[in-house]
Amino acid sequence: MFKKFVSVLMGVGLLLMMSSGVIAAETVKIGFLDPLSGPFANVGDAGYKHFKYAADMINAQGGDQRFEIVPFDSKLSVSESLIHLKNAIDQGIRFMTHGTGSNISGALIEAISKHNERNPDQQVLYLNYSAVDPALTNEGCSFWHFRFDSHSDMKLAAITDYIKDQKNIKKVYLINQDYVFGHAVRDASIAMLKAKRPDIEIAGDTLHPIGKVKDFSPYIAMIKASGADAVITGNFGSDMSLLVKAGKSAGLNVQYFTFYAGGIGSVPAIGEAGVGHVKQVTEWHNNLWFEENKPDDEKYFMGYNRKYGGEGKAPFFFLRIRTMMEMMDKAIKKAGSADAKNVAYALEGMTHKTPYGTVTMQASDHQLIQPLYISTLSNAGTKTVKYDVENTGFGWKTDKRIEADATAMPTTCKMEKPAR
Amino acid sequence: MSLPAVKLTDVYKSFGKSRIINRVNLEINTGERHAVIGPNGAGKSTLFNLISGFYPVSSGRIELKGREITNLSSHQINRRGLSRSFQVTNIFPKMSVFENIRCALLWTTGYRYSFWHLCGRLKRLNEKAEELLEKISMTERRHVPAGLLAYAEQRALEIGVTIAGDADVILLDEPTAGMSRSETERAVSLIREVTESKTLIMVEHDMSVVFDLADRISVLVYGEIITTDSPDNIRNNTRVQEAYLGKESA
Amino acid sequence: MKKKDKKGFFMWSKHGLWIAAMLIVIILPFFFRSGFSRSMLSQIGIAIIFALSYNMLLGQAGLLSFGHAVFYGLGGFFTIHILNTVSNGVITIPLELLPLAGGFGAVIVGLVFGWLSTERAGTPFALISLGIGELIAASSLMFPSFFGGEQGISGDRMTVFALTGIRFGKQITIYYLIAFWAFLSIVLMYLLTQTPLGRLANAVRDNPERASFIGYNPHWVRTLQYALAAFFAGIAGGLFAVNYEIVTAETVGFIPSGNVLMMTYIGGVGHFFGPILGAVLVTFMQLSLANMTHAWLIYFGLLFIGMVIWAPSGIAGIIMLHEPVWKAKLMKRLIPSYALAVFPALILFLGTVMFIEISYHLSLSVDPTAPMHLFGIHFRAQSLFPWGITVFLILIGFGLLQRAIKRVRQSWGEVNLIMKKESS
Amino acid sequence: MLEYIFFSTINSLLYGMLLFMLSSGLTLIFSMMGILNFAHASFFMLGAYFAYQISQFVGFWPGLVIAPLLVGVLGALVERYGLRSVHKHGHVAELLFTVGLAYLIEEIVMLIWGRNAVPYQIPNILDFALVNILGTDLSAYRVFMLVVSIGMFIFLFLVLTRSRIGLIIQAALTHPDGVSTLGHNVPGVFMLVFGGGSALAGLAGVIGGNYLITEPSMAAHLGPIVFVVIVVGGMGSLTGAFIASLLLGAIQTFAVGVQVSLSDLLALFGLTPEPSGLLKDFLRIQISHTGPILPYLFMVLMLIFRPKGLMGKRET
Repeated sequence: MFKKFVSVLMGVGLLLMMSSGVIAAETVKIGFLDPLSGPFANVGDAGYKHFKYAADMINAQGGDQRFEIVPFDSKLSVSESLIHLKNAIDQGIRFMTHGTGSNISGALIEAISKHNERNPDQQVLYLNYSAVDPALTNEGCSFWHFRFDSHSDMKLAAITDYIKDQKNIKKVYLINQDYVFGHAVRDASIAMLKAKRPDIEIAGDTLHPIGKVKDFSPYIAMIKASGADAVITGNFGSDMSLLVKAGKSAGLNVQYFTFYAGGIGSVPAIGEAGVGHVKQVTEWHNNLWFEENKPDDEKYFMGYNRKYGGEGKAPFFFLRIRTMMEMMDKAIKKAGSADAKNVAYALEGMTHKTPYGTVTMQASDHQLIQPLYISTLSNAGTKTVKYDVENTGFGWKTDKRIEADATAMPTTCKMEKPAR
Repeated sequence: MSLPAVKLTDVYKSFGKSRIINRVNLEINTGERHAVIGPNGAGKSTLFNLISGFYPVSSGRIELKGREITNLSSHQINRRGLSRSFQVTNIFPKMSVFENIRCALLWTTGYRYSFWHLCGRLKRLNEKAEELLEKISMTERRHVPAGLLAYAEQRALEIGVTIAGDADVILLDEPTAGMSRSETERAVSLIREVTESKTLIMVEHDMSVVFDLADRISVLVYGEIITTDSPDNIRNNTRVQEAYLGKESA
Repeated sequence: MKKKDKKGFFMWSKHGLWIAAMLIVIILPFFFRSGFSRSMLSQIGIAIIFALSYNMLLGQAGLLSFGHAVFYGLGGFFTIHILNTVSNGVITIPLELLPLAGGFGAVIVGLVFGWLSTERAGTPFALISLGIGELIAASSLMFPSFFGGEQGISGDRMTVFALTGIRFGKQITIYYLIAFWAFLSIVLMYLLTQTPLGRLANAVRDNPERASFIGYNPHWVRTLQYALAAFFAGIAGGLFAVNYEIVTAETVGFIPSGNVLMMTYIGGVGHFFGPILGAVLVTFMQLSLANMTHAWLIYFGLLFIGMVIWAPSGIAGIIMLHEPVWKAKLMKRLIPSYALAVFPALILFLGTVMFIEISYHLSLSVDPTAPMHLFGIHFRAQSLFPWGITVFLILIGFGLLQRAIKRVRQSWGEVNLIMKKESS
Repeated sequence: MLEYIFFSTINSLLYGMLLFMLSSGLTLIFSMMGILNFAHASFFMLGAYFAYQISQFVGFWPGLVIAPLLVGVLGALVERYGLRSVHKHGHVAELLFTVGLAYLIEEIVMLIWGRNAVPYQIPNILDFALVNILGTDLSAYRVFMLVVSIGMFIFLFLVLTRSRIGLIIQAALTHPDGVSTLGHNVPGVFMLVFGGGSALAGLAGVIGGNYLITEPSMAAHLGPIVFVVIVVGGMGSLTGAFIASLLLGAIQTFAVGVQVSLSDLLALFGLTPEPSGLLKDFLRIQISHTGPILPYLFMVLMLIFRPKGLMGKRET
């Protein structure tokens, strides 16, 4: 008898799990999948706010097409991300965007390709705003994937283009995290430096475990001993901040060429240690509007900072999200419907005017071509460096602009395209 | 005469600086009931722990039925036919009485580490367990978790668990400690019954039990065996009286 | 019940629970038709196997492991590699049996790690498992040819032939495959508890010293139990691989190891079915609660700590506490006091939820200035009024609950007294 | 090369001392109470956050004293109202309680201070290069960290050998069951030790938080490594923990410089195999890549072959 009671109880427990089905409105829903809880929630949180703001701005223009951003918490877990992909599809969402975690982006491309093949009536598009593994638009490319960020090889090409003209750089040290992205940065750095500045010596080449090093002093000691005057690193998060801080503490005088020094939360962590030393490659920073005299952009991002940025504590960062949303708006209008396949064809080859020039979505590999900037962390509040980041007193100052065309790279992508 | 059941040669044990067992030589004959007596702290339990492999010896040699078992681990010694009980009751408290007995039978009935037999289906095993329960008169209490038994019942179960594996050398460490007179009497007759045709070595404080059960007695004082003899001779041995019995009676 | 009836319903009375569970598993997808809920059910099935295998260590052998996901993940990797080998036509194994590859792979690794780590139980074992977990997690990124680096290894289950002839494309087909394996694994793991090894695992957990004096080497008992637990964890991992068609390094990491510990503990380690409840609840919370509130980690943490402090025997323990009362037909004496406790508990719960949600809204939400809505009510988090209500609810709820608990204790006392009288 | 060795020695000493500050409290707690405190690194994190908050109001120096005290009080409260009530359910429950606590502390820290790193900076007065040796700066703050940690070591040593409570703690370290028979207030001693141990972790957080990064995941990053220290050092031995900390600091620091892989080693013998797959990965790994995971390997081997640890008085 009692056992029966237990089984009934278990049954009731299972029945409680009602799925939440939201009725689809006329608006276009974009599923946003990134970590929204746990240690990396700050990254996902920032992305989500940018998308919300971009949607707000488009909706405020009052067209008949409206956007709604539906957040899903990936928790940086592949399996949960895939479940949430199903969840999103259930809710009638046909556009998914995601940025954090190359493991998830790879899995999403696979899963969406399989899904679209197995369920031609519910095809889904994957809009990638931040995952920079070159493979995604090369050997691993897919018709259903569009990338709005320049991939790591493109960014590295920008960095090496800059280094090419810096005659005082003689020795370069490579320090990267020991995983796929770190390896990619390392290999590409060696190849590109050799091609562009054969006289530069690779003074050292170190891979370290990702996220495990607490004290970078021993690595700094090696950089110091090698006599390098520049460091190229694909490190992000604490692996990058700790590297720069340890360098400062040992009085290491080098330039750091980084991908993620401007990432959310990084400048406060680096602090003064990075001023004049740390360079980043991005498509935007918050003094660009002044340097290129685009007051409209200032209005745009200051509006964000007021609404979502906590008065600059978590400021605007992703110009590409604005670009992506505006291009999506155009593409859906062009396609005449929010059908994934038609929108994908509409996006292919599309050009778009951003405040800083024209960008193009390449049809061959679905990679966005946009201008990139090399900038240096500097003391803010001066004449040229107007704004600081995250209320730190430090801001970015452009060293060089690399035109969109110059960032384009050859692709190995062989895309299978469905019939129109 | 056949080989001794247990033979200790120059067994020595120290913990750090303190010597607990000091060059003990002892032969226990097959089939005899042997008691080890001595004042508190003489090292009786340590001696048991050495023989049963609970502690390694510092030096010396221990043989079981002619084969060396020095510093083998407990389960290896047990598999060679030596089983023991503990001074403080040592059973499986969360299991029922029946389960306790059945677990103790598993190794020698040959099921060993099997994970492809279901205990409930093993007829021979369950019958043996029933028999043993009968023997220690605990059939009635079979479903009770062992930890909830009364003290005397736990001691009886402990003896049951100890003899279940059919070892031919049995070590009992103070089997009647803490029992009332009537409980002791019952325990003694149980011990007598279950150790029939086996070798029994026991540590015991209750002299009436010792003189009742033992064929021979060894006296352990400060880690040394001062004498081994028949109960009558021990009773009359003046050295023993001085070292031990005298103190006890005084 | 009459005796005749009993005999007629022999199958039901003995296996009723199993049959009922099987029926529930079969009909569930007809109630949950969305892709999300079916995916969740599949994940729950995997989690159940994983949690039960973990309880073979923690509950049955007293081994607290911080690295059980090593076998879950390795099982997944073995399976996905075999799946890809099958896809390439090198060997032929039907898709339905692929999880076994994970199981057998894991059991081999399990024997080695088991032998190395189980000489002593308790803290040394826990620490070794932590160390092994860290080592495997760290090396997962160092050996990209096996673990696939950050991208993981992916495969396509549609390219593998199926024994049953079913095309395993849709989630529902995979659900039934997982359900089949989960059911089989549950039955097998249950039967394992009844075998000599299963009994000895309990014996060694409670009293390793005594176990060695009945002829058993505790080290071996633990090793075998550990390897068998690894086997089932490997099966769970294999199902993971078949379900998601991708396995990444995160599956061997600390997060799934911690998750399975929490599932098992919240469900209850002392009863066989406890981890099942825990797996269902925790997986549900992780997937659904996370959609409702981004503060879910706090709720989850509070639930876990609450269980450790007040209900260390888990949900299963709480349920089984009532078994004798139910049998003695005395539940009606407890229910009134429970009913009395529900109300203040609800108030306290409401207050706590409000407190957490408001703080969360102010501190970490997307737009703290926006009005927030909770339970259908809209208000401004900045004003003092909702805070006042929150504090009021918590205080009132807490106060009333104290009194209600006193009542519950009282009725428990009465019930125990009656049961004692009846038994003697 | 000479400068490299010199600075690596300084680095390993510094890292080792930081580890020791973190683990000394844990060793006391673990040896006396048998609790594997997973929340210990969380107290380290709280130390850093408290110090940051205090430095916002009154500057760094008061924080150096106040923050560890606050953390200590918090630790004592956790022992009194949390652990003590879980104690009756056994060690597993105690351990899981601390796991849950670590989890909760991280969430609460995020709730109060946000998800990003807080700008907890080195005080200006110490932010300069003290000396320049062989071309490399030695910053004043690192010297200061070294001084504080050595000071703490001496203080701890004096408390344990000279004070009455220290003697009781020492007795309890070697014979945890024996203390209650001496008639001391055991729960009180436990609370004190737990609070004191937490305060030591808090102090490490105060001086380590700005040197490293004060962020919500800092506890999770440092969590497991402190267990390595207490295992390697040995149960109940502060000296062991001290040696183990320095040893681990040295291993991690010096391994970084050894860029030798197995294939390099084989090449020495004229062997240049060109394997593929797993073996290739294996041969490719350089010692320098393994630095941060060596401690875990060390811990596992230690537990298997020498469970007492380096200086342990009894088994873990």
